[in-house]
Amino acid sequence: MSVSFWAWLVLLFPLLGSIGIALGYRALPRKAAGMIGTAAIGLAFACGVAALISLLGEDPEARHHASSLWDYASVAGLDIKLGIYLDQLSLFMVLVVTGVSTLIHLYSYGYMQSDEGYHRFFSYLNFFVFSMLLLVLAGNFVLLIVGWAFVGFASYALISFWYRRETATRAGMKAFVINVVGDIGLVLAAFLIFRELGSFDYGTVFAKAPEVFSTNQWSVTAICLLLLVGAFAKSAQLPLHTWLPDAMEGPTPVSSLIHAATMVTAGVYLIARTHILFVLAPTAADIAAFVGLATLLVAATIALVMTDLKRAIAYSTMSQIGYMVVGVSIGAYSAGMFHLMTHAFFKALLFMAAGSIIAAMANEQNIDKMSGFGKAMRFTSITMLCGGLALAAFPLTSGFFSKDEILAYAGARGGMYIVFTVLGYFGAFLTAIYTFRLIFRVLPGKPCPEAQELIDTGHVHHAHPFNPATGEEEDTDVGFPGAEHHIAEQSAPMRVAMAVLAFLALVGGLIQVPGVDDVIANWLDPVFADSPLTAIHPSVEWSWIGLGIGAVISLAGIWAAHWLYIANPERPRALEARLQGVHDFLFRKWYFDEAIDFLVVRPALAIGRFANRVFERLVVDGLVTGTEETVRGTSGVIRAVQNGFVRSYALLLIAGFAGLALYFLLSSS
Amino acid sequence: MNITWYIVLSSLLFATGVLGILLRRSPMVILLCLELMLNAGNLALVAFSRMVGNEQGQVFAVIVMVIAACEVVVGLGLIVAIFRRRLPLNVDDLRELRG
Amino acid sequence: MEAVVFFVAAIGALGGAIGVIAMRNPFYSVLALIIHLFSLAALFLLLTAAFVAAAQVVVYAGAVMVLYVFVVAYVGGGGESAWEPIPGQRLLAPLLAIALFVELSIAVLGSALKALETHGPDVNEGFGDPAAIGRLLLEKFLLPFEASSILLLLAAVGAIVLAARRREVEA
Amino acid sequence: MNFNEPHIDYAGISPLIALTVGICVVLLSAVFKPFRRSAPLLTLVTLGATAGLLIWHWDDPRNLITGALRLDDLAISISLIAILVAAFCVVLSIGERATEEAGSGEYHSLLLGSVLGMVLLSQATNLVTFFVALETLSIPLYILCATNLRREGSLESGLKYLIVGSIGSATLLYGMAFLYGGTGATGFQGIAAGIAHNGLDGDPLILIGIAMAAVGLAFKTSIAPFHQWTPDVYQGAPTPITSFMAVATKAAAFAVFLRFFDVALGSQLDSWQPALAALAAISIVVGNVGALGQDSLKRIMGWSGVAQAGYMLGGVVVASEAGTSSLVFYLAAYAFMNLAAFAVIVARERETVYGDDIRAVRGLGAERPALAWPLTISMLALAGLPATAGFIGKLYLIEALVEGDYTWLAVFIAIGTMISLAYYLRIVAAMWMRPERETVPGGTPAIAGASPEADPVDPEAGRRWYLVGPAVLAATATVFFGVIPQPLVDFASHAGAALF
Amino acid sequence: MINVLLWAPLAFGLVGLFLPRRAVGPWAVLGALVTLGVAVGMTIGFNGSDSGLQYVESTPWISGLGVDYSLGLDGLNLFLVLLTAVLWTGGVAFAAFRDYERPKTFFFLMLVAETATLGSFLAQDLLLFVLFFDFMLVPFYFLFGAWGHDRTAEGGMTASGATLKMIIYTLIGSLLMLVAAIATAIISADGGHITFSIQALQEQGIGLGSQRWIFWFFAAAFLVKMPAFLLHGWMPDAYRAAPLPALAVFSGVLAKVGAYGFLRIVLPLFPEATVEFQEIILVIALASILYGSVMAFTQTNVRLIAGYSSVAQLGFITAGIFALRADGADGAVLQMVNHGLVVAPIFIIVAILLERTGTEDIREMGGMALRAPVLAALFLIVALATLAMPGSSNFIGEFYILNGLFQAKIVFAFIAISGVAMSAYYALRLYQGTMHNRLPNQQNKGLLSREIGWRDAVVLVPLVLCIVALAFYPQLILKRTNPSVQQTIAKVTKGSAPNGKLAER
Repeated sequence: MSVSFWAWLVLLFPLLGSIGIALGYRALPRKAAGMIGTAAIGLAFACGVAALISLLGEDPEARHHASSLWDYASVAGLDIKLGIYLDQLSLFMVLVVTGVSTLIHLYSYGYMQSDEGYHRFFSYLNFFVFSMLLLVLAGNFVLLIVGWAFVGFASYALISFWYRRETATRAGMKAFVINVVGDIGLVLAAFLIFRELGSFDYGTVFAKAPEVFSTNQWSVTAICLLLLVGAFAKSAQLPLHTWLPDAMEGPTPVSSLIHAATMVTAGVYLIARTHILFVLAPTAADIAAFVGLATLLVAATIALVMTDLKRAIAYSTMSQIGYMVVGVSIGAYSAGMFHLMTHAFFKALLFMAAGSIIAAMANEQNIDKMSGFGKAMRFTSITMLCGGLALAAFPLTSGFFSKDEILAYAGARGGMYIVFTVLGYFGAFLTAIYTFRLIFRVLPGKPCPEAQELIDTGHVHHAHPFNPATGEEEDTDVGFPGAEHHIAEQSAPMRVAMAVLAFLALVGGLIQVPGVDDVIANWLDPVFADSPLTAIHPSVEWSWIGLGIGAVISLAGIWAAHWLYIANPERPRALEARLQGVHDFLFRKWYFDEAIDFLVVRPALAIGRFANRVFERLVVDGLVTGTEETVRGTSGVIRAVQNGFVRSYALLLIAGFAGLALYFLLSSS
Repeated sequence: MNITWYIVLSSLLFATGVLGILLRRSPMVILLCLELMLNAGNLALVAFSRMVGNEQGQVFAVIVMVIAACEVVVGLGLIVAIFRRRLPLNVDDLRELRG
Repeated sequence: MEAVVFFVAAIGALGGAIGVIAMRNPFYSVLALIIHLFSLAALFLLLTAAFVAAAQVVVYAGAVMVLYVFVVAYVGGGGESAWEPIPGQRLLAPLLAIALFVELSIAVLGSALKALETHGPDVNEGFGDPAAIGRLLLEKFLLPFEASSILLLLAAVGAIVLAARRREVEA
Repeated sequence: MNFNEPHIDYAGISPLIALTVGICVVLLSAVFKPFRRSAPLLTLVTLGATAGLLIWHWDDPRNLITGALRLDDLAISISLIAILVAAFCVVLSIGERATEEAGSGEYHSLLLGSVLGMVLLSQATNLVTFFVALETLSIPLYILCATNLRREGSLESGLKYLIVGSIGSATLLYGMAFLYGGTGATGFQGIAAGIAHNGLDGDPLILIGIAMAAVGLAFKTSIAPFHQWTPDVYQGAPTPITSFMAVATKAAAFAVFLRFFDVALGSQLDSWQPALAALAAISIVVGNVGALGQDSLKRIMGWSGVAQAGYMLGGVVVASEAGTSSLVFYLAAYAFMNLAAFAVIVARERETVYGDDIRAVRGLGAERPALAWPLTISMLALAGLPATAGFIGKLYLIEALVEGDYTWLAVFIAIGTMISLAYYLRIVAAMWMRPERETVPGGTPAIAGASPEADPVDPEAGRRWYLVGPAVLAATATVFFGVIPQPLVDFASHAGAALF
Repeated sequence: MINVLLWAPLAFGLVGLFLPRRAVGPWAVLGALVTLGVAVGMTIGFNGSDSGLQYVESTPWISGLGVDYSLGLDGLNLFLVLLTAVLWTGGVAFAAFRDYERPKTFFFLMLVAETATLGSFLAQDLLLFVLFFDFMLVPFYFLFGAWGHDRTAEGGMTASGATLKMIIYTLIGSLLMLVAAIATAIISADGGHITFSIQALQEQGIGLGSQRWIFWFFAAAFLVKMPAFLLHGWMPDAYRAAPLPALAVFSGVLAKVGAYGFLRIVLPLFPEATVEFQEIILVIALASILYGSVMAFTQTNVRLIAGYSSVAQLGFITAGIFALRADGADGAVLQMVNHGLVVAPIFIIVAILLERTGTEDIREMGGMALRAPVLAALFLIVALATLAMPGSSNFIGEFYILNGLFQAKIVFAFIAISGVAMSAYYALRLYQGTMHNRLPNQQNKGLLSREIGWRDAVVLVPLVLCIVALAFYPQLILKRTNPSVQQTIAKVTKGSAPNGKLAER
């Protein structure tokens, strides 16, 4: 079995799963649907592993395979085949995606058990995985764009999964449109690439690029910037990030899968995939890096004040992706991918835990209303703690190693890149604070009514469902997030999924410990070999010094959080009161939504209204009515002349005669 | 006398006939004015036939007389018919058809 | 001598014409026309068109005018009101008439045709006498001649259709 | 006193003889009681015979009676069109009030007389013949227009037509006088020769003559600004007569228009071409715009007639073989389209209280498909939509115009056609679609329709064979020649070849 | 073969007039199916690598005027013909399952319209093309006017008024085009034998001076038909009046005839003028894209959302053609088919929704998906295709178009692509507004939401399947289209030089 064969299978299973479930939405019983969905992904993962094995059998330099099924649309010089490209990088992504997805499917199998839209959910979820895999396996830019857009659509469909919820549908629309903006960036990039290199195919493009482009040539810079538009839109980097928090309207597994583990990291993958171009366009790379940095800090600050559990985690996601973007942009490719992987583990985990709690809270997401779940939900809180520690880069957890590797590389590269190290650590500090702010708010303390009920009766509180955002009554016909949903404690599949992830979150980092082992780096390096930046290596000592600093910072952060939220709980209120302005600024998410609304949405609608009310009426119809009026006017005149008096007819006749005669006289020689 | 004189005279008569048609309202008078116009034509024909020295013009004139007679007959017939219908003998009042 | 006759006849013709359009009462108009016709006949004679002149007198001033007189007598020639219902007619009509006259005159005077300035060629005896006309009518203009006879027939039929007492049509 | 009798080619004038005899016979049929009802039949026979005799001479042109006439394919084709229309008119006249009023015999003999005029006119090659023929054509029409003596409108139209018409012919006569004076000849050839001989190229005398001749003919073909009689007379006259006038008169007048201007005045092309082009453009605009918002179907047809005349004049303007052929083709097509329309109008006029008001055809599509389809086809054809003879006709005309470097006139035709859609389709819409604006529920009779003198309503009229038949026939022909135009094209190109 | 294709619908229509009311609907469907069968057969038998005409049929029609009855298929019209056959089958079938007043006439006109449309695609004689082009309007005039809806209540026009407006509007162009066509033939014949055969005219060519005005006469006709920005005045009223099955085929196919005309006639016959006026047309196209999109997301009447979106789509297509590059034109042709395939189902779905909700106002709809998941799914696919979702064939179409534009006139491409973003918004808005959210009034939530019956399914599902199939293999069309397109474009880019004798007239 060739490698590409497995790769095609990887694509095939999720697609089949999706279609199968969709078509069988009446025939299949719930459980069957869930199982098929999970199984499909599981098989995909298996095939991924198979591909890995057969790839390991090959010489590291030759571990890339292109394969295509048929000409998708290749005439007039556009070489667009239905082709895939498999190498270490894409396989790495495949494994991460399929692996995490399998677990999340498992989780959803339990979590969504009672949801009306069960089949739809799994069909969508499978479709998403298929799209994500298509994205990472695509062998040319067009197919990349296809996958890119498909995941966008999948995320739209899942965000507005509960489509009777205005908030959900609006959020979905927002996500979709912003993602389309990203797609357009990619499309234009593709055009420009075609203009310069005459091909869309990865192989050709990456081979030709170094010969054709000189460093920082405008065209290659333009290409990279356009690619970045796509990447930022997908990976929720400034300023195209506003859709991600709203995306939390979707069911929690969705947030966990798409908006934490996989889709949002597509941007990182894209930059890594096209690193050759970025090497040729350092300016663009630096821009990317700085945007990443900015996102990292901004998101972290916002996460500090969010009271909505899931949204807080969402901002943390943005911030973490910021780290990855920084990583892959400045040249720490493997580090970036490493962080991508670990982040997938612990962030998915955190969401699962959050989902479990939110389920128990009957869809209440405000952390101010939560407390004491430590007692109420042992398992959930333990796993949540694991995730939190990893996120806060607690020493020896996965996040600890991956994040510090990026920062260490930045330091090693030196120059202005020191900035990334410094601010990166600052970000880490914030991360630790907001992570444990959440944990300390939710887990310890006197149980809130729901938690209490859980403790007393072991039975979940059933509130009458309502949408916290709008307060309107929920429409349970199409499935509804809340009391009915299962919580980890009570659903074996969910426990399994979370346990596995918790384990990975804790120990996942150990596969790449400076000086000890370098699995990922070794695996990926051949891909990035052509980039001069890979030459830079932080020395083992420096790496460990960095790790030391990291450890200190994370502990400091956790301590700060403890001091604020456990030791003297009234202090945050006081702070808020003292720094009212700052707090509002952060709480309003730096007014990004307002800005975009003011700059883009309103003008567009205004134009539309103008076109509709004024232009259409005056100009377009005016064209018609104007002519009509003139004609009618003339007709009026003619009919007035036709007055019935035979003598005036005679008059006109004679007048015509006189006129004609005059003409002839004039024309006479 | 130059032929020109005759022609000018005839055109004067023609114009007079036109004027009459344009100004008079009694259908009978209008018919008379039509006669005037035709006669102007006849005068021109005869004059020209003298000028070119062949009688074709004169023959034409004779035939025109016949035709004029026919027009008169029909015209008068119409007038009688209109009169029978108790309609006013005034072309200005016959304007049911217009617009 | 000829000039005198011409001018007298011309004035007669013109006067008659003006009389036709000026007279309030159709009856007088008819009389004016008769004057006009006689003057024309005179002019025809001057133009050596004896037959035409004769026809003019006999057919026109005779038969046709009599018909006129009968009809006028039958329908009663009431004068017409001075009120002009059509705006501008009073103004435009004369202007147009004059314009027409001017244009026609220009055409004649401006013509390069020399013959217009002449009295016409000398013509042999019997130019325009009944014999000549008759020959033309029966040779060159046979068809128009026959056709006009049919036309007369049709006109007669028409007159009957229009003026004859209606026999009450059934249905 | 020697009299050399002119050579008379009796074969050549046999159509004329047939017609003349027919006139007399029909007239006499009125006198003898037993034959009174047979007038229409006799008329049809006469027309048939004439047509036969004409077709007999198809394709062998000859001069008749000392150059008074020229019997060529142009003449024949035009005459045939006229005869066809006349025949339709006879059929449509069955049960028409006017025939009773005038007396069937008289009515039909007058009709034949007019046809005789047309046949003569289409052959005339001599000023005198020309004038006589024109009057032979017109005078019966003056009478026929007035034959519905009960109706004021009819008399009014007769008088109006007579007065304005006589002005027209007087003008024409005066123009002829000038041309005769300038050239000393009455024959068309002779005139052409005379102009050349006397070196009168562009001489005012000749040109004014042309101007007056143009006025006279433009009047007959109802070209603006000499058109004003058209709507009134069309509306006032008995509808069958209107249908006859609308096409036959135009046809004959255009025939002589072509012959006179191309044969006699061909040398003056440069001076009259632009003038006629201008007239054509004016009438296209005036006719189409005037027809907008009219409520009387016959009036609409009148106005549209003005516009159509404008289109056709284009065929004269270019003064080419193509132009002539296209004109003849268009006339033929126009005959079919118009007849279909008028047949339906007659039917509805007798069937409803609305007379010829557009309300008379409302809902026709559902009520009387057999009438609705012909009218629809005719309207679409008049509007020049494809798959009808009208389209091919326009195509032919435009092609001739463009060839003759009168593309701008072609564009005018296009624009005019566009305007015309507004009123043609209004009729179609009335038949097939919900009324544009809510109508006052029936009863309120139309102006023209049912004044006290209204004709009695015949609720069966919409089913009478002699009304439905012609409508369907004409409509079929319209479509047929729209799809298979070749025969008609050959017919027309023969006519065109006659002059050039 | 090709004659059968062309005349089969008309024949069936005529026969249908003499069938009992009940039978006429199925009969019409049969007619459409037969036509479709023939079309499919010819597509299969089509030699994709050949750039020339195939199945050529040519006999003199009006020899006197040099008009031939000549038909032919090549890459440019092959799939448009197929599209026509497909959509008509759908439209007729959809109508056949409902009862229309005066069904005989209705279906007769529908089938006449099909013949006319096929004719304008197949015609290889300039005049024959013009003839069919004009004639297409006639049946639709009746369909819209007699079976349409009066909108006087909403301050709109009556059906007859709207359709009159439409026909006059569109005939302005058509009649000018008639003049232009004749002029083309005569000028290029230059005194010689007049022919209207497009092929022959291509070889002869005409002088630039004449090309200039003739170009605009043709452009006028085509731009109105599309309709393009500023010439779309007839569209809103007509679309609101039209009966939906007729509208489905109308906006699915007829709009394309305009674009097709550019490819078939304007580019090869007037190459110099084309190059000269490229920018102007491109500007019009851009205006259409932007304006159409903006209007589309402010409309509330679903018909108009679809209508204005077509304006935008046709803008894209025009832009693709006037990129004057093979890829742009390829994309344009592909996009014509795609757009036809998506817009027709939209209108059918609108009709279905209308039956369920009794309104066409998007603000009064919603929540349809609840009880009608299948309908929702179908609509979703269609909507995604409409917004040119990557992975759909529409995306490939737009991708080719925009790539062509990008390589030819980069600035235009950047402006044009903004239309893509807007299309995403209005298409989703259309979908969500009808399918998602709650019904405006809570109590009857979901009551109106009914699953589509098998009748509608048999109409809708095949159409959607076509969309899906093309999504997997757009090459199917591109491959067969490309040769002819290459040829056409070559004529422009090389520019068939006017042989000197044909100076300005």
